[in-house]
Amino acid sequence: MIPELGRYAFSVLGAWGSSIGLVLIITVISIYRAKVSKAALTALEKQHKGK
Amino acid sequence: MRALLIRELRLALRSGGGAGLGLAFFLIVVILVPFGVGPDSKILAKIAPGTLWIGALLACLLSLDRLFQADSEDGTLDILALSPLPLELLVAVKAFAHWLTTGLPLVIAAPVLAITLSLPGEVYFWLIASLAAGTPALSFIGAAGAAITVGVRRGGLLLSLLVLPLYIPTLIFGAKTATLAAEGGDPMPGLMLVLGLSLFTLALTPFAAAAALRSHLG
Amino acid sequence: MVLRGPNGAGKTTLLRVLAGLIPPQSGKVELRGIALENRDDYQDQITFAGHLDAIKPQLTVAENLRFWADLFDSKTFDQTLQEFRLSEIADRQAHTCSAGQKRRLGLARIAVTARPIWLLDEPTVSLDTETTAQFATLVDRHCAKGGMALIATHIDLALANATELRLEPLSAKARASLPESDPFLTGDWV
Amino acid sequence: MSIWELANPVRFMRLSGRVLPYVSVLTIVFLSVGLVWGFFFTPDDFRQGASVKIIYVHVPLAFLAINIYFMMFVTSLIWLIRRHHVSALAAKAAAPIGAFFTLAALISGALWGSTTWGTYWQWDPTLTSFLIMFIFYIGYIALWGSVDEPDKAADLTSILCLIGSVFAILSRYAVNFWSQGIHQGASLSLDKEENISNVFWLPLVTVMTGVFFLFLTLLLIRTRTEIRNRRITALQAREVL
Repeated sequence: MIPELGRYAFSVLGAWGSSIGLVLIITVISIYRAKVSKAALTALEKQHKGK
Repeated sequence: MRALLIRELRLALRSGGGAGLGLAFFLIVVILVPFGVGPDSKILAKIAPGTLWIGALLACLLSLDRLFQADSEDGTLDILALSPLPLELLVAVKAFAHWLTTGLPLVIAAPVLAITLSLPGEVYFWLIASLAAGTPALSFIGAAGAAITVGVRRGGLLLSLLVLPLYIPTLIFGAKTATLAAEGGDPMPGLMLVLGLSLFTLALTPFAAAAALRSHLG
Repeated sequence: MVLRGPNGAGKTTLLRVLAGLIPPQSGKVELRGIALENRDDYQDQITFAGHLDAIKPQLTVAENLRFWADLFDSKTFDQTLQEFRLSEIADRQAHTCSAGQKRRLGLARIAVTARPIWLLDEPTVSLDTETTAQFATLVDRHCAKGGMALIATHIDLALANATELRLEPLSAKARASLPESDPFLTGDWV
Repeated sequence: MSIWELANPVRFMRLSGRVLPYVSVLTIVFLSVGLVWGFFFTPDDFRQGASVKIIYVHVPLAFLAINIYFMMFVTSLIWLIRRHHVSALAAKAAAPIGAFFTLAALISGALWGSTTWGTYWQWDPTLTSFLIMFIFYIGYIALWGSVDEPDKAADLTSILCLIGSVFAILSRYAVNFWSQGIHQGASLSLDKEENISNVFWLPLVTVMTGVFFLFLTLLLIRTRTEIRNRRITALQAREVL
């Protein structure tokens, strides 16, 4: 079941780990920035409606 | 058109112009290399073409950020844009003047510096030919980069970041021409490629630069 | 014609639009029947001077003016040099000139292009009262010869027969009644 | 509906908001299936051994990295010609994704190279081209960050993107002229039998589809953020007046 990586363990795990890690970082950044801007915009729209 | 060329040359040659500065910078860069690599003349001869090309490239970059910046700061750019000549042509003239005051002196100085790097005798011709054919491309590509970064925050730094990758093809073809000659290969195809690249940038980049400048005016 | 109005009213913007440096957001610009889009013919009629003098300090006064004269295909270089009393400082480098002299050189550039319509943005900045008066005479003379000048200014120039156009910044109410052109403000967002 | 209707920010927000959940689900499904399949249920290559597993992350990311640049080229062109704001913002939104994918492709490629070529880095045309592309991405992002007026920034970055594309192609030829490569050609042509067998091909295509949907998801999220930020600045500007 668990693949036998042998002497390639470092490079295979490293490549998978770094790739998935980088992809996760950009995903988290994107979602975080979306959250921030959405919250800011909602607050601003509400303020406008209130006037 | 001639008026602009004359003015650009005058400005570069008067005090505070970039012409002498670029040349001095080229000198320093090339002289630093043996200090870093060691005085072994065999190694120096091998890396001489690349060193001279990279030196030329950096020296060219040095004076680029003033190409449009000065004109933008004192309002000249507005008036130039309204002159009867098309902006594309004016950009081309300015880039050509930049080559005359920066690129051409480097081409002339390169063989003298090549002596210090013990470049083999038969390579001189090809090195000068490749520099003469390739440095116009550096000025014209640089003009597009300079036009994009006029008045931009940290424009000078950004200019290097944007322009240096664009220099890669010119550097490769140019340095390879001289290297091929040094290794006894046929350097002609390399030289033709440098020349082709120069003509290509000559035709293409003024349009990009003019478009960028127009965007800055608005 | 004199453009007056507080900061932010849009004097500079209007001049730059008329000069063809900024495309108009809406509406049309036309000069004596020639549309702004017809660039070459349109720009043959106008000359523009912004806040800045477009003077290169390393060049002499004559070299500065000569360049603009050549670029705009002008034949009146010598005449202009005299008219603006620049002959005696013609060989001085521009950075040694006083602010007033520089401004005179900047205005000489406008005259040397020999275009009928002048678009001037704050032309009297850093001029003393005497030079300002001289400048006013100059504009009057240009207009008397059938020319036209559109001048944005803060001070009263005392021109002979000027019409004044006042620009006011839009009030919030007037702005709200305008059709919104920004696509990020139009439409149903919520 | 014409595609140009998406150029209107409001319509784009509405439609992208509706599409986003589906695309995210597709991303998760394809990526988890493909990655698990590729890692646990594929055989070793008879020559490369287990190191062949790197293909499942390296190739999809590299493939997307190039195509994101191409997408930016197209959207930049659309902005310059038709001046649709969403198009320019999509290019802006795509650049960081492209930069991260390129970096991931470079790192995974270096680790793969260390096993098959015995070295982390070779000045090979393909590797060099990717490095140049990475620098382009960085410059492009930096330029967006340095210009305050949004329309001007869109103009300048679009022009840069077009010049960059031309020179990227030139660089590609130049590096071929400069050095003979050791990198294998792209093994993803349609006549797949000739290149790699089904056991590797199918999981690879699954991951690739997943990465494509991931890009789409991120692109939508980021473009929506950019549009929102533009609206925030527009509203604030109106308030000041």
